[in-house]
Amino acid sequence: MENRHHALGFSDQDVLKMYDIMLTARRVDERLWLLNRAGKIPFVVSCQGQEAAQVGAAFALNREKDYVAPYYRDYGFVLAWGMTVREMMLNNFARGEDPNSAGRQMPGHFGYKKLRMLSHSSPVTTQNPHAVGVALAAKLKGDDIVSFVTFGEGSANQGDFHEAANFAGVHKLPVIFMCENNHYAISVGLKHQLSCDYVSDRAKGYGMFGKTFDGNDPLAAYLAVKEAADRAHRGEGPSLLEANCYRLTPHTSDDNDMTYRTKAEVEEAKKHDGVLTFAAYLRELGVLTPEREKEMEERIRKEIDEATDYAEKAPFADPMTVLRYVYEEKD
Amino acid sequence: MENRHHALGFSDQDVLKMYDIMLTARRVDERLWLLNRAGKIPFVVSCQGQEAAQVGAAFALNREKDYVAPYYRDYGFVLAWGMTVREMMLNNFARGEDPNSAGRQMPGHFGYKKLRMLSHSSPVTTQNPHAVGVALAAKLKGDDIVSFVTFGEGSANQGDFHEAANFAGVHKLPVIFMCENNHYAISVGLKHQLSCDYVSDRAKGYGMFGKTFDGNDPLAAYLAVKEAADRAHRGEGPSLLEANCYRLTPHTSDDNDMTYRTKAEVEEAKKHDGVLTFAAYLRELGVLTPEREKEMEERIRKEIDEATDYAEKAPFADPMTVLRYVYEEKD
Amino acid sequence: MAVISYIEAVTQALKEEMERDENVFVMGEDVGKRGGVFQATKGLYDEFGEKRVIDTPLAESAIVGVGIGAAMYGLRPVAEMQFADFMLPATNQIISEAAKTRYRSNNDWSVPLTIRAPYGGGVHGGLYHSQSMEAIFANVPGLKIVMPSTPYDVKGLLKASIRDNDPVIFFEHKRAYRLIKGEVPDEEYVLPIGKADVKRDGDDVTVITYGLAVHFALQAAEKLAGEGISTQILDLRTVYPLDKEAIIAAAQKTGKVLLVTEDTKEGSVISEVAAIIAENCLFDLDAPVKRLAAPDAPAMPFAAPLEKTFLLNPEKLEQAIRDLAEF
Amino acid sequence: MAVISYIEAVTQALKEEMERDENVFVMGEDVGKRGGVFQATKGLYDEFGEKRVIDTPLAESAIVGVGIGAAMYGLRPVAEMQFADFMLPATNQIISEAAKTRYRSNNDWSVPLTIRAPYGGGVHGGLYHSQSMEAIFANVPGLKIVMPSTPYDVKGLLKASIRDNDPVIFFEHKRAYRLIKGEVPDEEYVLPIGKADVKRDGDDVTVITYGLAVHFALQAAEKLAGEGISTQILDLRTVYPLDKEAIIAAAQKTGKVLLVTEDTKEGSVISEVAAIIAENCLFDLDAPVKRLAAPDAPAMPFAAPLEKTFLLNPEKLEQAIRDLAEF
Ligand SMILES: Cc1ncc(C[n+]2csc(CCOP(=O)(O)OP(=O)(O)O)c2C)c(N)n1
Ligand SMILES: Cc1ncc(C[n+]2csc(CCOP(=O)(O)OP(=O)(O)O)c2C)c(N)n1
Ligand SMILES: [Mg+2]
Ligand SMILES: [Mg+2]
Repeated sequence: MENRHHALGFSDQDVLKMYDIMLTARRVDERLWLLNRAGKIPFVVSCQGQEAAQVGAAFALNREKDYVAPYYRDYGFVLAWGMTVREMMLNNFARGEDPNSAGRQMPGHFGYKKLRMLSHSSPVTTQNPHAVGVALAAKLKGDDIVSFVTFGEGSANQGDFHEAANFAGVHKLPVIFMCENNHYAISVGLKHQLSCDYVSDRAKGYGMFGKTFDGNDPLAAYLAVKEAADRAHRGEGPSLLEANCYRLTPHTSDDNDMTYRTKAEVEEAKKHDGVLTFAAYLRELGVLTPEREKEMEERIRKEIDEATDYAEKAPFADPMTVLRYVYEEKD
Repeated sequence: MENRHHALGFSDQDVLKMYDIMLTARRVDERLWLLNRAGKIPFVVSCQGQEAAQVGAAFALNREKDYVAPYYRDYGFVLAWGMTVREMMLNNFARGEDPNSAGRQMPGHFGYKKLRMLSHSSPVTTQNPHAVGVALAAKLKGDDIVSFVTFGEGSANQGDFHEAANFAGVHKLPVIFMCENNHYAISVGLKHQLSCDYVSDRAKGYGMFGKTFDGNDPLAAYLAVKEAADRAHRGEGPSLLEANCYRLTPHTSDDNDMTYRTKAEVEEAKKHDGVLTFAAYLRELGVLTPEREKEMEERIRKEIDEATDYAEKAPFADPMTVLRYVYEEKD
Repeated sequence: MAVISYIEAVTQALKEEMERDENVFVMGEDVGKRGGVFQATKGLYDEFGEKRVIDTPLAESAIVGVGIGAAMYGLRPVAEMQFADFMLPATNQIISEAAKTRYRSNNDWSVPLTIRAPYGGGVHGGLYHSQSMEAIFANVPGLKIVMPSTPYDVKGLLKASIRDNDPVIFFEHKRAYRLIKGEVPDEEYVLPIGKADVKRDGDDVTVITYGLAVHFALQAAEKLAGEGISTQILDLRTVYPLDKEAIIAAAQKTGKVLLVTEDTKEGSVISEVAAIIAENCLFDLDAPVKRLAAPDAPAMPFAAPLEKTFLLNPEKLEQAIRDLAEF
Repeated sequence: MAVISYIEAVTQALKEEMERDENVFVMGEDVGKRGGVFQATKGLYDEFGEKRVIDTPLAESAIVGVGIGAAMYGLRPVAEMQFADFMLPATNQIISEAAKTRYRSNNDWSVPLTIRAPYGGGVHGGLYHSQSMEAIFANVPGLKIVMPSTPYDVKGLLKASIRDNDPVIFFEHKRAYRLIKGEVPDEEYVLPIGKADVKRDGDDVTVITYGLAVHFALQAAEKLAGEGISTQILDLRTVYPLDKEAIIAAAQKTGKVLLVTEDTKEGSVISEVAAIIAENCLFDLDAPVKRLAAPDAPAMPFAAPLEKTFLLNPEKLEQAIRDLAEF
């Protein structure tokens, strides 16, 4: 097998870290479903099947400076971006200490100013113009940063997608739009969402760079996002990237996906699962040894156990805080 | 000079009719400005520079069956579609007899059920999804019609443009989206509106047929719209057409275009004015003789005089009608 | 009479209207095979096929806008907004287009479109799956806004909405979907849009409300009856335009009025109810009009204890009615 | 003190704030070289250049959404909606995003964005260039809505809006732009958002209103003073959240209250004013609260005589005040 990561300038250590984060995201996600089925958390939204694209993308950005607007499936992304497993669990238990919203929002609605991560809401695609606004502001201030935003392929049909992309194109702003195409918008498949072959076919209409890549391959994601980021830094404007993924779980814990797709289809997709295929790649090259794998799994399990435990015991915000932060509170 | 219209199956009579309507639209428009400057009508919105595309398009559609949603500059189109000069003048004088809205709306806000012409409002691009809805309904009912809608290039940046186009693409509906690109959205030129070379570059993102044509040439317009209509009838779905025009007048009678463009630029554009160039073509071929031209100009002037006179004398709607037709009135 | 749930009433009304009139069709996100995320359109795809039960792209402005076009063509579309919170991208189509088409065309064109939208809190939906959106639209002439509380009203009013020749926003309380059950006649019936309904008669205090809060009021009234307090409950059913006569009559009857909404207070539809009473009943009142509503904060949080603080419940109503009775 | 027009007050406030704080910038359709279709941003492009006076594509949701992003980055965008009627495509960004960002992030992020929008009738604008849009937003916690009536208030409140750390919708009456002139101090000043202002003192009847109608009320009051009727005029200035204390005090003072809005009546912001009075002033009133508003029809027609019928004018106010005084 060809060593693809050395060619990209990654050390073995780097790709192990990449895999580590992908695996952590996966294991966190799996734990969330268990907690949900056990009645401990009321709701789960999943990243399974999209970790590779998310983590590869994060590695291509400047994690000290860039601004990001991840959407609700981006567990892999936000982990790579600096959110801790404990913070994720606090978020899923909706506890007062959750840095995203103190339990005000549903899980997966990220937002963390310390990490330059914009606050995400439920109505889809509203984050796209926000990311453009960040880029416009940075350009105005002369700050050399990239603004990165993600969304689903169903969401690419909202007006806000179009208006944001065109605005970024006209002003040649350093924005990376990354569509995580997981083939479904809840129950509605690609055929009833989109009439183009690729979401990235839309790039031309905004005069921007467009590219579709294998969303199961973190290195492909890295490469695409790196290219887009380099273009952005060189003043060549925004890019529209599309990660071709597959949603391995139901839409959320409230969904029954067997009403609109078959088990066979999901099983087929699982063969291409990026967490498995990237592990296979690393094993093949001898980078991921059985010992390393064992150590990783154990460490991650322990971290998730502790985080779950912590979050479960953590208090909710004081109910009277529902009245707070409607407007700025002046001391 | 090559005879292009015979090749398209048009008789000389046909193209004279085409020119007649273009000229009528132009002369009506010129009269409106005079009436405005004379203080007789408070507002004008103009078609000048877009007549060729509008009239050519109308000739490619079935004027007995198709549904249309023209926008506020489509004087040429609605004339070709069956609105009379008198009705246009009633509209511009905002009289009670105006079939479009009885003076409720501003001039140029067309709508005429008898002519299968949808009611147009001021917020731009809202008509696009309506035209898609008409096509969806016709498909549901098994009616073999085409739904035709126009809008400006600035308006092509509204979310509704995107959502409507994608919807039509997904359902392969018989809709023709014709963008009248007149290079300006009020004061904002192409460079600050769009980052693509052609509005029709966006067609691919909706899996539809796209084409840009010379908006000063009614035969080019005919050809493009005919191709789109044929595709629609064959079940090949929607098309995105772009007429490359130029707005020869200020945006409206409230605008001063010299604050954002030069006289030289407008003068240059006037050289390509479709009304003049089509007349030249017809003269060259001997189709438009000096006698015919004189007859036409005189007949048109007389028609406009009479229509103006009629409209000016026609009463406004009764002021108490402001309370009517908020909801259906049962007997 | 059969006893059915609130959501079954929705499904039955849709099914029966589609059977009755081939021009009726349903469109929205996940309304097809999936039967809607709440299962309101369950079974319709199988019965009527994909031509009349249309899964749309994820684009609310198009859903409403395409619905308007189809309605102008002569059909009777029923457009589903997956959650009322997500109808805001369609605001322009609703307010500028659907509501104004008849008026602006001087009665030439009309838009017989029904927009269904599940609203309301108490389902752990967090900020964006719990809101009441009616106040945003309850000032737009040309629209009608229906918000029923019982399966009986749901069925009769949804049918009326579909048959109406003007656009109707039909808000369904999502917490009521499975919680509220009630009798509906076996024979077909339609109820009038624009008419409030006295859900309980009483002499001491009048409660005027709508949606799930009607049930909270009924529970509170039952309890208070034991204390000798007699409560009249007026269910608005249509919140725009309001049934002024019924409001005035209900206020005059007891002279003490409690207005209740699950929405945040300032600018809610009960403010208009209060205004109507203030204009028309000054000399009939024995106590100031009181309003009970959610706090003036953006929306209810996801975390259970915070959600609970935000929400109405029968106890809050009971206390407010008692206070008024004792005034 | 210089006498300037209402629109000059807008331009001065923008210019001075841009000079004072480099984080302030202006964006919208035609705001650049053209200086805005009303000329509100006249001269700013020349002084501050295209980086800080940005002509945007024709896309209101993006204008607001991009403004939100820039505000989250730390700038203070002033986004112009060319006409208030055309802000509806941006409703989702305004209500779901701008208004809720601070709350949903538990005070982590904030959106110091000002949205300017010319509203109001009397300019032959027809259905879609004449509307009052405030009621659509005046029920959204997290937003502030300012609607000034005089050049002095415009300047002081627009500056306050730009400096405010939360989103503010700043509605400017387009008929007032050139019609209304008034004094403004030479020295810099800022006025408080959320405070109503007594524009005229009086003992017999209280008029509560905002925007251009304040001037109609002042004219009517002047005329009625000759008949011995003394009118108090409270200018709301901020219509959301309302200044409850000032409203209650104004109502109590005369016991006879006329509420006036140019908007259609049902569900307008004066309904909330009526509700506040109904809740708090029952025993202070000598007459029922009266509302004067536009008819409940979609919007004012273009044709001059129909527009006139639809609109308020000083005579209508005069009559209504006199009726109340004689009650
Ligand atoms: C404006 C809006 N409409 C509807 C919804 C309900 N909804 C939540 S997720 C979703 C599907 C999103 O599909 P996609 O964009 O492909 O993202 P995915 O969930 O597949 O990652 C829908 C319809 C919403 N959140 N926002
Ligand atoms: C939603 C909306 N925003 C703003 C306006 C104000 N406006 C009217 S026409 C216009 C420019 C339209 O440009 P374009 O679409 O290119 O059409 P053109 O007038 O050039 O034919 C604008 C901004 C509007 N009518 N609707
Ligand atoms: Mg998807
Ligand atoms: Mg144009």
